[in-house]
Amino acid sequence: MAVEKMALAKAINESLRTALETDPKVLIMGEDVGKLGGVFRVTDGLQKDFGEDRVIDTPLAESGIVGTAIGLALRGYRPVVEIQFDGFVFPAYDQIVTQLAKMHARSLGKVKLPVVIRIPYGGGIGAVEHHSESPEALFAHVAGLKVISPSNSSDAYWMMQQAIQSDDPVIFFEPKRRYWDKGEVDTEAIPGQLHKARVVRPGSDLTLVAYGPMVKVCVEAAAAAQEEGKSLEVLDLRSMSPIDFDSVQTSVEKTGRLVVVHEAPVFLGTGAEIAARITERCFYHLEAPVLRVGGYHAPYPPARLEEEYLPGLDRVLDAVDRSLAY
Amino acid sequence: MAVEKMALAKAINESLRTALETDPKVLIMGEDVGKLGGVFRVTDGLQKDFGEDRVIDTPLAESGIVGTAIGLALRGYRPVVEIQFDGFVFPAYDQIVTQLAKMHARSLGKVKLPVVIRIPYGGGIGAVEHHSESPEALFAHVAGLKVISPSNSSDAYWMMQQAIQSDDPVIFFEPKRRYWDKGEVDTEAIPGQLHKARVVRPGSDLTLVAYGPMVKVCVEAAAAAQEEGKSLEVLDLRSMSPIDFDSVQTSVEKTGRLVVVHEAPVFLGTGAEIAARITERCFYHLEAPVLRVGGYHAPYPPARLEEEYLPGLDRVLDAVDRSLAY
Amino acid sequence: MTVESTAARKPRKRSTGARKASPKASPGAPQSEPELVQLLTPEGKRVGHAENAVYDEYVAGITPEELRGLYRDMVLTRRFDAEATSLQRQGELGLWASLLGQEAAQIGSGRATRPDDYVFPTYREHGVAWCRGVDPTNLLGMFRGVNHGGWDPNSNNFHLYTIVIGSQTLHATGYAMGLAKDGADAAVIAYFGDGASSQGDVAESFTFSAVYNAPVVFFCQNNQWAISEPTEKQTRVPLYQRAQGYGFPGVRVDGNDVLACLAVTRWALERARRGEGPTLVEAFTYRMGAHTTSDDPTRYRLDDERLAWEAKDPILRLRTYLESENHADEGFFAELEAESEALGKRVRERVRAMPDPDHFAIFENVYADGHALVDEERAQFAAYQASFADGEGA
Amino acid sequence: MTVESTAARKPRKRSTGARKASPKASPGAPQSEPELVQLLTPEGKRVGHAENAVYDEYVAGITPEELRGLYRDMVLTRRFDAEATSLQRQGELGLWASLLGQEAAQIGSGRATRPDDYVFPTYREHGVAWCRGVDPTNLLGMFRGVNHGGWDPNSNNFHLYTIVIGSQTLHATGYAMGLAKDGADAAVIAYFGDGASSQGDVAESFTFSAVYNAPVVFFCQNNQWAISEPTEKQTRVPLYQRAQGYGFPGVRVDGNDVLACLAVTRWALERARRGEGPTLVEAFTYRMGAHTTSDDPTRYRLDDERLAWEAKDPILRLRTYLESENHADEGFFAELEAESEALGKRVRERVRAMPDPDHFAIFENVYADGHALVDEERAQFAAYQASFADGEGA
Ligand SMILES: Cc1ncc(C[n+]2csc(CCOP(=O)(O)OP(=O)(O)O)c2C)c(N)n1
Ligand SMILES: Cc1ncc(C[n+]2csc(CCOP(=O)(O)OP(=O)(O)O)c2C)c(N)n1
Ligand SMILES: [Mg+2]
Ligand SMILES: [Mg+2]
Repeated sequence: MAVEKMALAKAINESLRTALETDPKVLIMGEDVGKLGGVFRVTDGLQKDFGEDRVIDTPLAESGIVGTAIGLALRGYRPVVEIQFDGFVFPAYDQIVTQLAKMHARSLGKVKLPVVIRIPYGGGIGAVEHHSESPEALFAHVAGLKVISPSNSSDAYWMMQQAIQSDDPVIFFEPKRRYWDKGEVDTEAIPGQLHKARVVRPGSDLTLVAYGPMVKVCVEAAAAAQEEGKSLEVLDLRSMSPIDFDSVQTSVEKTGRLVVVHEAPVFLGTGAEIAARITERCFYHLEAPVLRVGGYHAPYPPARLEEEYLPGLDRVLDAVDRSLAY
Repeated sequence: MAVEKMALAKAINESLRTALETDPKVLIMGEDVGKLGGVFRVTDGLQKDFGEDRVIDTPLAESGIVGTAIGLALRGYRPVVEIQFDGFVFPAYDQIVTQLAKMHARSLGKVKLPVVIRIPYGGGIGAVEHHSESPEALFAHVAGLKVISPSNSSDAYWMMQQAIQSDDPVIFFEPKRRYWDKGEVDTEAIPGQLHKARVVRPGSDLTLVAYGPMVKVCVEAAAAAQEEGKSLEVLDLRSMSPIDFDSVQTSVEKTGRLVVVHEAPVFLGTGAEIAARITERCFYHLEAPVLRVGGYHAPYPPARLEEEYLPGLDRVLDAVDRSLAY
Repeated sequence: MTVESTAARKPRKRSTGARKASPKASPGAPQSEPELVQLLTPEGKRVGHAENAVYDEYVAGITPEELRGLYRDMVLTRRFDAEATSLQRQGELGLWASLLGQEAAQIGSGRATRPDDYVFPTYREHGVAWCRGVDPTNLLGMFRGVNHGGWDPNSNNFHLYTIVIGSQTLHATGYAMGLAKDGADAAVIAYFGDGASSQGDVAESFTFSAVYNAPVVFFCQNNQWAISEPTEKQTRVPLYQRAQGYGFPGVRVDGNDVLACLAVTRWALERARRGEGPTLVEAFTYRMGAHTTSDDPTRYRLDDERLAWEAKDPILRLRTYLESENHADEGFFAELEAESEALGKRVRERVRAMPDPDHFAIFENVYADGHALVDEERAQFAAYQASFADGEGA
Repeated sequence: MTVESTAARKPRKRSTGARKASPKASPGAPQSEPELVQLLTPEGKRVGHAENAVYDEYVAGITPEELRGLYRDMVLTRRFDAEATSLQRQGELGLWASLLGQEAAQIGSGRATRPDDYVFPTYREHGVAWCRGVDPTNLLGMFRGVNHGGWDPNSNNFHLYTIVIGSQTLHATGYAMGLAKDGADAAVIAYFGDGASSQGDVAESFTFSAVYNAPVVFFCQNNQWAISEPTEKQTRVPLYQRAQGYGFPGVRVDGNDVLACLAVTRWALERARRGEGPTLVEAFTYRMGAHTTSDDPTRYRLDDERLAWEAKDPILRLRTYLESENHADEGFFAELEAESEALGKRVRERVRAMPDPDHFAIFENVYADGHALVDEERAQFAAYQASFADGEGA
């Protein structure tokens, strides 16, 4: 019974349930996480089973949610905080950046803040403004935070387990348009390292690096390229802070070409750092500059334009072609 | 009388004064900007001369300052907002990112928000926590904002003039440890383009790109390198959004080598974007990977460690040597 | 020197888990709530002028025609709203946030504004937009996903909808500070919800407006729910009391009584225009529908509650009054029904005809003065798009 | 149903420019201010027990020894503070934020806490730290620039200093929510200033603490200035009134009266421990020195004001009382003077002996569980450092 097929959202739900069961200090906090089970039902049923004392509907104030979660962590709790949508994390940004990220260092290690902040992110669901953004770079740039994102149900389950067990604050980005994608979860497996990238599909001509919602797109692109005789290796980065540069390097030393794909704007997105660092590490291996596919330097557009805005199969393959043309 | 030698802080003061004189819609807002003239005296004397109606001491609430500035801009005013120190901009981050940056696009161009946000930034002044940070990448990543920083008195004067005249929101980073550096200001000059980089010192062996407080360090490094027979070209970027990649490209096509220097953490700092993009543009010209010198992935350290943390002459020259060794 | 709050006296168990589980028996039962300004009872009877003299005078001279106008506004707003809900079900809109039940709060307050006043809405003020003369079909663009705001705020002094909860209250305050600087004879009204009252931005807008004595009315529609959370998750005392701690008056008005909403808002706007600064108006009402079309209220509240509030329906109430006073005849109601149908038809047609935006709109209006990176990316995008055309052409 | 604030009645000109220019004639003149809880007059006379019966009972049984203890605390705190100021002038510290004038507010409230209570300070609570048993020299590290917080918060239940204004009030509220969950017989006290009262975070902490009925006391030291801004730039009504709008009590206490501060804080902490939720205490006091050693108050306030407040000096006041009641003799004062000198000496010595941190401290404690990038950068840093050693060695 340890292996079950479940949607990504359900895998997080199960992971939270496991955490609530095994550690009485774990709390769930956020807007509408209780009776409603969150707008995506990720916390469905948890308040019913663990009570209002552990699954807490909060006032509508994100700074307050994160700020009180910090206080609860200081008291020995392990709060898992939900931000309802990516665009609504900004009222909490000050608490996250100036307090949550820095308090461990400020205290010379005396204080630990095991707080997980769950943020459904990314587009592709036809939503209104502020509901489709990918702000991960704004967190990864800040020391003191760990930033991760699962791309599938198994990772969703296990990375959440590991995030909750971590003594560091973790920003947990959930690929909202993959919430309903099903995958196998082995709840008795021995999980890998939290911040290690994974080769999703091996290949030899070019490396595609992605995370969260874009892993699926890249796997599809690799399949399409295969038909044209191009062998693409797809890496699921899983962690944006720290980034597993070693795994990317290993792949690029083999393929000589790298394309990084994310939904977030390209300009100063995580792809910029990957390009800069991998170019430094693999200067003599690269046969083409690292190319990036991502969002434009523009606000996330209205839903009827998001297909053009988001990196899809064609844009990824276009970059692959451009890279291979060098 | 148009040319005068003045400190960088004084140049901003004069520029604000000129703006207040020439445009009745210009307002100065912030904590302690009135009688005190700001903690760095940048607004010294302005309230006395233009009154409390135009130079406004605000409540201690950064979100409120930026949020009401947006409202005043909607009413036709041109507020110039002071954030007292870099680390205190975060309570206003939500208003800046979700409102100030996006309202023009949201209104399909109907609404313009000519708001300037002045932020003294960077370290080197021996201050306590939150008073020495360089968060420019967190703004440059966000579409809808323009992000600039002067390195000298003349630019301070003119870039402020241009920022206030711009119909876009501008984040104006002031290199606080250069406030007292003097330079000539010609208040009747014809200013160059706001977002254009400037060659501060021509050279042929390697390009150094910097902005704000690091320009001086790079010029000193270039002088030191000259003595060893190395000819470094120093570019003052001046604008972090947009970045004048054309000028950087021109220089790198000539020198074949690039080192980017900023105080902000290297990881996902503006240097990452410059490295990624210039590598793409100059793939066949680069004789070494773009190297970056900047802050570490750690909170800005206590004052007694900042000399180790901040990029100085030696660290710049070390990177130059590493680049030239390729 | 001690301010004891009445509600704070009774000790509660200090655990969050001990708080009373919702759904509440009847969260809006008037008997358990503080008094509110009411000029029309739920049964459609006019409350004696003396009881609320301060506010009553603001509607003392109201004519039957004006009353019919308010009724018409509410009916047409509700019809528009229902049409939008059904357009969402038909897939023409991605989402809709219905104002069902809040017509009186919105029409009463909206009609209290003058053309020169400026309105800062949330995302639910379709009735206020109507009063401001914004073409209702323009409201639908953002819910259809063709834009993020489809009207010119300055054409009707009606700002764009703001989705980030609470942030518009600061814009409103800043705008009001500007009005004061200009010596304008106008005021600002900022809408927000009971949930929004918890946001730091709303508190900061109270502080700024009080300190600068800005001519702004904070109009809180307490519809008793913030998605699934009842108001007791936001505050333990009535929201209108919040104002006192910031040094300006707070009033609770019956949000289902259009006359009272009109009167109280006129009073508050007048105060503002006279230079007496901000006011908080809490319109006590009820969200009769789901939070949005994406929401499923059966998960968190009992149907009983909605039923109890149907008896207080704002439209029914005014109709009873109009009829009992003979202020409107059969013809009026029949004509309005026809107008209503026509509105529905027009909305349907206009929405279906709404074109998708041009792809290049992604790059439009990011900056007013242009930006090199946007230009570069636009050109790359164009080349990329053209590469397909080439392919097809070949 | 209408809450009119007394202060809001008088219309003001609606322009920000029309506000009265500071320096104010006498911002803290008691006659123009609301009543405050006072148990010792500025002249050192005990106020009759009946006047403030509710609070008085919390210090009713206070012994002469305890009174001398409070006096000692204040004197030593002031001495420590003066020493730090002079160490800054000597270049031993980069900055100092003096508490001069606020000793009674801090010692009174600090001594009201029990060991199990938890304290969240700003950056100026040196007197509270003293009461909590934190070695005062540990406070100096961050001002010297050797660390950002030099003590273990859990050793004395005294959190680190927080510089981002207001943010600690939310940490305090969260901690208090945790206490409640644990059923602990303890409470939290959160310090903040008059300026901080404007921050959204402080408002959100009021909301959270009220909704969860958290056992927290908000202790606002209204020292009448936020750097150069007088309190009227933050609020137009007395700050203690803020609490009412959130549904919990607010009290103003004479912040220069150590007895009143002790009594009111004990009362508020007791309420919290009994499960009666949050309280706001506004200690009305005065910042007699500069904001910090970097500040120049002559630019924005008149010396007269400070002089007026010197007459209300908290230490003098208690001394007069002790002497008039014969609770302390010459010997006591002489001994204290010697202790004071010894403290000053110890502080000087300890600070001067404080070593600079190791360079590698930059990379320490960034993460609890480690981080690959930090490891990589640490290694690069080590190699870079070593390259100089090599050079020298060559
Ligand atoms: C800052 C922010 N957080 C969360 C949300 C998601 N959200 C949208 S509406 C809503 C509830 C708002 O409740 P209320 O203020 O009472 O207004 P109502 O919807 O009842 O009109 C929430 C939580 C948001 N839009 N903005
Ligand atoms: C968010 C933030 N903004 C600005 C500052 C700069 N600053 C430090 S102290 C201070 C004034 C604080 O006044 P108050 O709250 O009254 O406390 P006091 O210093 O009087 O004790 C300001 C503006 C800061 N530390 N944090
Ligand atoms: Mg609501
Ligand atoms: Mg103060």
